Amino acid sequence: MSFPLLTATALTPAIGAIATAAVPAARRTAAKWLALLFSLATVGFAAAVLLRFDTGAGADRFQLTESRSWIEDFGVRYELGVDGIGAVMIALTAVLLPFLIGAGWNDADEAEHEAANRRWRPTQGFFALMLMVEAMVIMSFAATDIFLFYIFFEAMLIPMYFLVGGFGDRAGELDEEGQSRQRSYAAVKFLLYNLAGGLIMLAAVIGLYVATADQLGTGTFSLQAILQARASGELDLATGTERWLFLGFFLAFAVKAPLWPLHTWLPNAMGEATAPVAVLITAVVDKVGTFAMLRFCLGLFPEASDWATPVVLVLALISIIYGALLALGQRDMKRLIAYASVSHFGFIVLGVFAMTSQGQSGATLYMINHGIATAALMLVAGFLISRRGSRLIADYGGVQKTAPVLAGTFLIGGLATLSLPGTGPFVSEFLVLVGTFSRYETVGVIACAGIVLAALYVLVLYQRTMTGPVKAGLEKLPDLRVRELAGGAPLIGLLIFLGVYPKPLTDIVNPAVEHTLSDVDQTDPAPHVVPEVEAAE
Amino acid sequence: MSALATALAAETSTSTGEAVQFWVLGPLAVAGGLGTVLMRRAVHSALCLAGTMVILAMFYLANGAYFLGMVQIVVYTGAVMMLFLFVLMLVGVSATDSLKETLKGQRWLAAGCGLGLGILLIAGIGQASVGSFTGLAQANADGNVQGLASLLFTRYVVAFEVTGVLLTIAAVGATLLTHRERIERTKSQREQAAERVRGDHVPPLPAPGVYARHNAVDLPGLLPDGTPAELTMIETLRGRGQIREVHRQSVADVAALEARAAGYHGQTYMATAPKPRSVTALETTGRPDESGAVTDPRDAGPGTTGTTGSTGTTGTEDAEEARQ
Amino acid sequence: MNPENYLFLAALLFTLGASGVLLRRNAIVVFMCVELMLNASNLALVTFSRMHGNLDGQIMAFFVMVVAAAEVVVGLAVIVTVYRSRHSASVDDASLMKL
Amino acid sequence: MESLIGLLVGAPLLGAALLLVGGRRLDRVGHWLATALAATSFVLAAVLFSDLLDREGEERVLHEHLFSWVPVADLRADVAFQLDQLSMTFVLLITSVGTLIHLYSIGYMAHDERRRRFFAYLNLFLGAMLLLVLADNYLLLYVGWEGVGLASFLLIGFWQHKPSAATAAKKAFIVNRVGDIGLSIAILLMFTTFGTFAFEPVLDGATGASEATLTGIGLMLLLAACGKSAQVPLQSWLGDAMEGPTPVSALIHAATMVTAGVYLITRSGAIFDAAPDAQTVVVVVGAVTLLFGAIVGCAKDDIKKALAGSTMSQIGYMMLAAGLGPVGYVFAIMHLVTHGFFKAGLFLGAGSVMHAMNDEVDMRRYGGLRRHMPVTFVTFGLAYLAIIGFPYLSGFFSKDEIIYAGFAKGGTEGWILGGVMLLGAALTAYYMTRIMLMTFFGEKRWQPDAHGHEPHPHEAPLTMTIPMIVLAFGSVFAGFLFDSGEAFVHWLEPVTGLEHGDSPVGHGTVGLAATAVMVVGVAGAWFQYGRRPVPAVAPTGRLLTRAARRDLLQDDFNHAAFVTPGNYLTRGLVYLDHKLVDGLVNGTAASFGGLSGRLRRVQNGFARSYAVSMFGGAALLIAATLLMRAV
Repeated sequence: MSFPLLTATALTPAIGAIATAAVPAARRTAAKWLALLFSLATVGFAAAVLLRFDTGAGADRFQLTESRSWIEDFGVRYELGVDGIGAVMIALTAVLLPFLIGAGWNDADEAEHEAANRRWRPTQGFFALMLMVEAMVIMSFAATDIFLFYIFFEAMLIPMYFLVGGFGDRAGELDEEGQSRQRSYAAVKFLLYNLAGGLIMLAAVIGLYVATADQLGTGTFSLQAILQARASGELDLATGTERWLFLGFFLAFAVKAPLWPLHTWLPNAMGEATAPVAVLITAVVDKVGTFAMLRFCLGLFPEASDWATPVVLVLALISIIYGALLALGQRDMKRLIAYASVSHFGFIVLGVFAMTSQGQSGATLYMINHGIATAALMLVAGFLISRRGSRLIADYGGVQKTAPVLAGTFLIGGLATLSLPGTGPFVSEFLVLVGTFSRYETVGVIACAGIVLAALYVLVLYQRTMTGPVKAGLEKLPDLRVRELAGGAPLIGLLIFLGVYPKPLTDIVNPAVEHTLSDVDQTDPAPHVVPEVEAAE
Repeated sequence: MSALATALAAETSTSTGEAVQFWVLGPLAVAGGLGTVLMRRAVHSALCLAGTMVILAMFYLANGAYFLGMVQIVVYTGAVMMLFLFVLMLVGVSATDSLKETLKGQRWLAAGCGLGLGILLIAGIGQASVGSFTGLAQANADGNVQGLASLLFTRYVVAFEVTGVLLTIAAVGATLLTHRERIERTKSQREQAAERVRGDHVPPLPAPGVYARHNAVDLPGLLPDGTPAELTMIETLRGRGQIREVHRQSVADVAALEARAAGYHGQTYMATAPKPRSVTALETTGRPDESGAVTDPRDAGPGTTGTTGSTGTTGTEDAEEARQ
Repeated sequence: MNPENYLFLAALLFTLGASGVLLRRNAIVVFMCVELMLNASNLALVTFSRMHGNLDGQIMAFFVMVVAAAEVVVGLAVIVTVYRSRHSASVDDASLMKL
Repeated sequence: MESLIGLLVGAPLLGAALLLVGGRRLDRVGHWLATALAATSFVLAAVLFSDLLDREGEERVLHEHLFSWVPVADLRADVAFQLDQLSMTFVLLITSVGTLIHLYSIGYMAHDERRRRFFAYLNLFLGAMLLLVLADNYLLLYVGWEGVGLASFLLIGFWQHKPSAATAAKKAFIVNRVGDIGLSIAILLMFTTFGTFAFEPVLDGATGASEATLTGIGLMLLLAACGKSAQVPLQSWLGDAMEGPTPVSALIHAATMVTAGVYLITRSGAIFDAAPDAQTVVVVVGAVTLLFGAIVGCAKDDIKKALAGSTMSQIGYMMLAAGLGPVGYVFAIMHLVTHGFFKAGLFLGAGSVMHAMNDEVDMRRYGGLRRHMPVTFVTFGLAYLAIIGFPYLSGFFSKDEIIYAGFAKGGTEGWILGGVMLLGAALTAYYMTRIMLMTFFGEKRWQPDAHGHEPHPHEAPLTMTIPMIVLAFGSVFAGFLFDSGEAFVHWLEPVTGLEHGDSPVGHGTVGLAATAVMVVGVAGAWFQYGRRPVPAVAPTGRLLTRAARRDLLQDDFNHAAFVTPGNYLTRGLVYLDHKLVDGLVNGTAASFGGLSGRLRRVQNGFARSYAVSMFGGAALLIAATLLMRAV
């Protein structure tokens, strides 16, 4: 068996987490550097994954596969493998983490001050938890065994819970104990919401096992095995069963990738957490949800997905419009970004369930771009908040006068968020729209309204915070420090690159999308008029 | 006994004698049970229980369980119930606990459960009823005790040993539970003696009723000037406020007696001095809490009679309060 | 008369004891009621042994007695200690089982 | 040769990137660098132009395929350029005017400490605009489309510390976004209809699609055009856009960007030709805007806003022409180019006036400036004559052709259109003369400004005057050049096609009529502003005037129709989200909590009640066993 690349990719941050956690209390800086080091190492492995991934025609769907027996009795195997989508998602996770660590360099200090006893070392804890989340996310992107996936899908809640609940942002100091209560409230809400979804999924997972056991003789959790069985016709779930199982899976994923009306945990969590953690939530962890919809919901339950599509599309539409409108109504910067994310997740789900290659490639690209764009926006917002100590938009104004670079980065992040052509999100959003429109015209048209709303909330935010006369208390606002700029600039570069030349990504993603479509046995609708014919006449 | 054993050999129905016994004693047993449950004083219910147990012993005997019958009487009625009574003594016999229910709905629930349980049990027994029964004739052929023993030491020997262990543990546990740790060291004789000497009065306390018209514990002894002496009052009585007051008359008499005695000895006795003071002392009574200041008898001279008087009369005061 | 009546009597006594346990507050009385129940069961056992014509029932009853004895000893000790600590033998006063 | 196209687009973009990333160290050379790059692209454009001229009419098209952009399944979006006569015309206009305005800005922004950024944005705009006109597919065009939107956003809001500027910038971007919906939907429709959105297949295949679809596409494109070209109903942003520095108004909001809509319509001519209904709508929109802008222009006292109104009106002409189909395309573009020259000239003139008057924009505070700033006066005057269509100046040719084409529509429509345009011409003459008189004639009306500085008008520096002079030349001779031997028509014909509609009235008559109404308009203005002195404070005019001052209530309408309801909607939703959606969730949680709390009561700590449950359980068990045995 060749070198287990995926395991290595996932293991690196895990080891990093342990190492970081082991650093003695006094050596805080050492812990930070250690964490950064390991996250960079992970980037290396992720890059290796991308390079080793064969995009050529006829390359099999799941590559870099590893398979070891784990729990024989229940057919649970340690099966890893990535298709194009998984590969790019892993890359996204790995790439984002160093920036988050860099941006969160001093975020644990508050906790350090609060920490009464030296035994609990907040800094070490913070970075260790972050790395732990990364490891688990990568595992869930790589797992092709449903049970294995489920384990990490759920397990990543634990470190996330502590990250959200344990490390508020400096804005917390504004309203004293109310804040901390808010924070723990948000953390608990996050946990319960996702746990609830996860438990339903667990039921569905077991149900699937039983169903396979019924029809294949031996139950299995292996995605590939099930796909093959379905392809060969050995496995043909009864309509009712399939729909129930689908709902079980979908609900969990819909909570994770907040789909209206299951979105309410996201604003609280993102609002209370520190900026890097908020990015971790929306840019990395939530992506597991949409990713899983694409890989599991569609792959395992094609008929049910087809059956559920209308409802899902409507929900996605509502998310798009609703999230945008609520973002417009927020007074708190981070909550605004959170609701914007809700809107964007609406787009992603729309693309996934449009059942066209453009839609699904678009959705995948959207996951990537949205991750980066939100990261850029949120991190800069975090820098701003950490300077002023307030999250309220009303407390800002005229920042561009005192901190032009910060304002500029913020603007670019915002423009990317409103998917301006030339930045990555535009490509993905356009693809999603095309994919949707070519099958469901009205839906596509309504989704277009999201474009304007996005422009509205981003620009209103920018205008209120950055332009106009300088608000009192901001006269001395320092501009971006080198560390912060180093965190922001590459992201922006990446955004622009992906907007100008996304081909490398699409090349990796397209085959996977083709496979998914063939799983769902759907084909792209053909154009009404074929130009060649016209030319012939 | 052996006759009874043979009588037990009957197949479908027991002897009329036993029937009579059952129908006489059975209701009694039930009554005892009821008493146990319903008596307000724990002692009474204990007695009822004892009665029931004895009756049960009878039934054991009638059922051919001679050994158990005896054990029942000896161990249960003899030992266990006595234990109960002892504990009752410890806890306080006099306390009669009210049967008024404090927990909401507890009574109804209890009634429901009890009835349900009883009905179900009886129903169950009735359902499982078999007409005939094999007596213990051959089981008890060579004596009930022997039979038991042979079983006990063969088949049930392990359980038997275990119960032994259990009993031991129980004994130890009981002692542990009831054992009270004493915190301070016991005083040696020498220390007690030292205390005595270093204490207030070397001689034994004066008996009450010195110079009293009638020697009764509830009358304080009088000092030569007629004022009541603190030390002669018994703490308990004072605490209960049962010290009787010394009548003025008697105080005056004592004074006169003293004066006469002094005159007889050819000494001048300023007897006039104490009288009014003592009188005033008797009228102007201090509050009980002031009486707490117990003065030293050795310097209970004319100088301090005021205080002593006040204390003396305090007792009377308390007595009056007690009477009201 | 059929020895079953003993069983009915036993049931009756058992029920009485049970309701006593439920109704009385005085720990000692409760304890006595427990004893009553035990005795009822003993009676039943003895009767069974007679009906089936072997002594195992009696053995059982015997063990019950022993255990009951042990239980009484310990239980009473407990009661005494509880009484020492909180000057009451009422089972309701020892209601610290809830938080 | 093709590779030059890439450079052409790339140069300004490179400049923008350099200036933005370069930081302070480029502050001193930044503006020159930007201007140089703009000039470079102009030179490249000229080279390409000469190259095209060497070819035959039909071969005058270059294709440059840079790289495949978003290939997904059968969706092929490439970064590829197409340079034909139409785009060439635009490229020349953009680069030339752009370069001039770069030059002008050097002087105009001399005292602004953020000048480097300004030039970066200008370059960015130039690049985006070139991308727009050079794209060979609608998606890439969309990129340029939004790019210019962004540049205009940045430049309008360049003085961000002014809340009014920031708001105006936001407004412009949002309104344009509304238009962009149209463009994106049009692109989506194209993809679903033709399976591609490259110009050639779409336009060739257009006739194959159903008319309904084409009408849909056409209307969506029109929506986009309305947004970008400030046509009714999406015109409201242009007036506010004047918050930006004057060169911006000249370059973006007069000469180039706002004409992108016309380019889009003309480019998509094939679609519109196949969808007459859409064409009609275009014509109507054009006609309405034409009058709308003119009326607004008549009432404004702010010189830039008056010019903005004029811009709207002129673009209305172009739209109308473009809506007329092959009859009008050529002249739409022709008018677009001439307008580019003279309107830029006018704005630059206005800029230099403001420059001289401490950024005073109220024309009632001007007056008699012709003595103080002769160059400005002359150039501005020439541009003025051009726009009002003074015979044999550029405006004359282009506008008259459009009016003629309008008549050529034939029937009552023809008469209506012609009439409307003549009326527009009269109004144009009126408001332009008004501006002219109020600014340069009469006695001086200026007072010390807020800081008490008495403005002492002076002629602008050379960097500012040279562009004005060049543009003046353009506005004088462009029309003549174009018209001589119908050079322009022949040049564009291969792309846009051309029909000579037969109109009830001949060319000459139209020319005479136009001149006549022009004279009327001038006279009207003269009687009102030339003869009697201009009041320093605007008199509360008639209802129409007041409405026109408020941009014919367009903002009030938008506010009432969209903004206020939107605000209520968002507030309501926020409340609902908190109370209803979140409330449901928390409600479930709370109910569980309550339930468990109630269950906790069972555990009351009383041994006896536990005993009850015990016995109850025992009873149940016995009952169960009995039942089991019973059944």
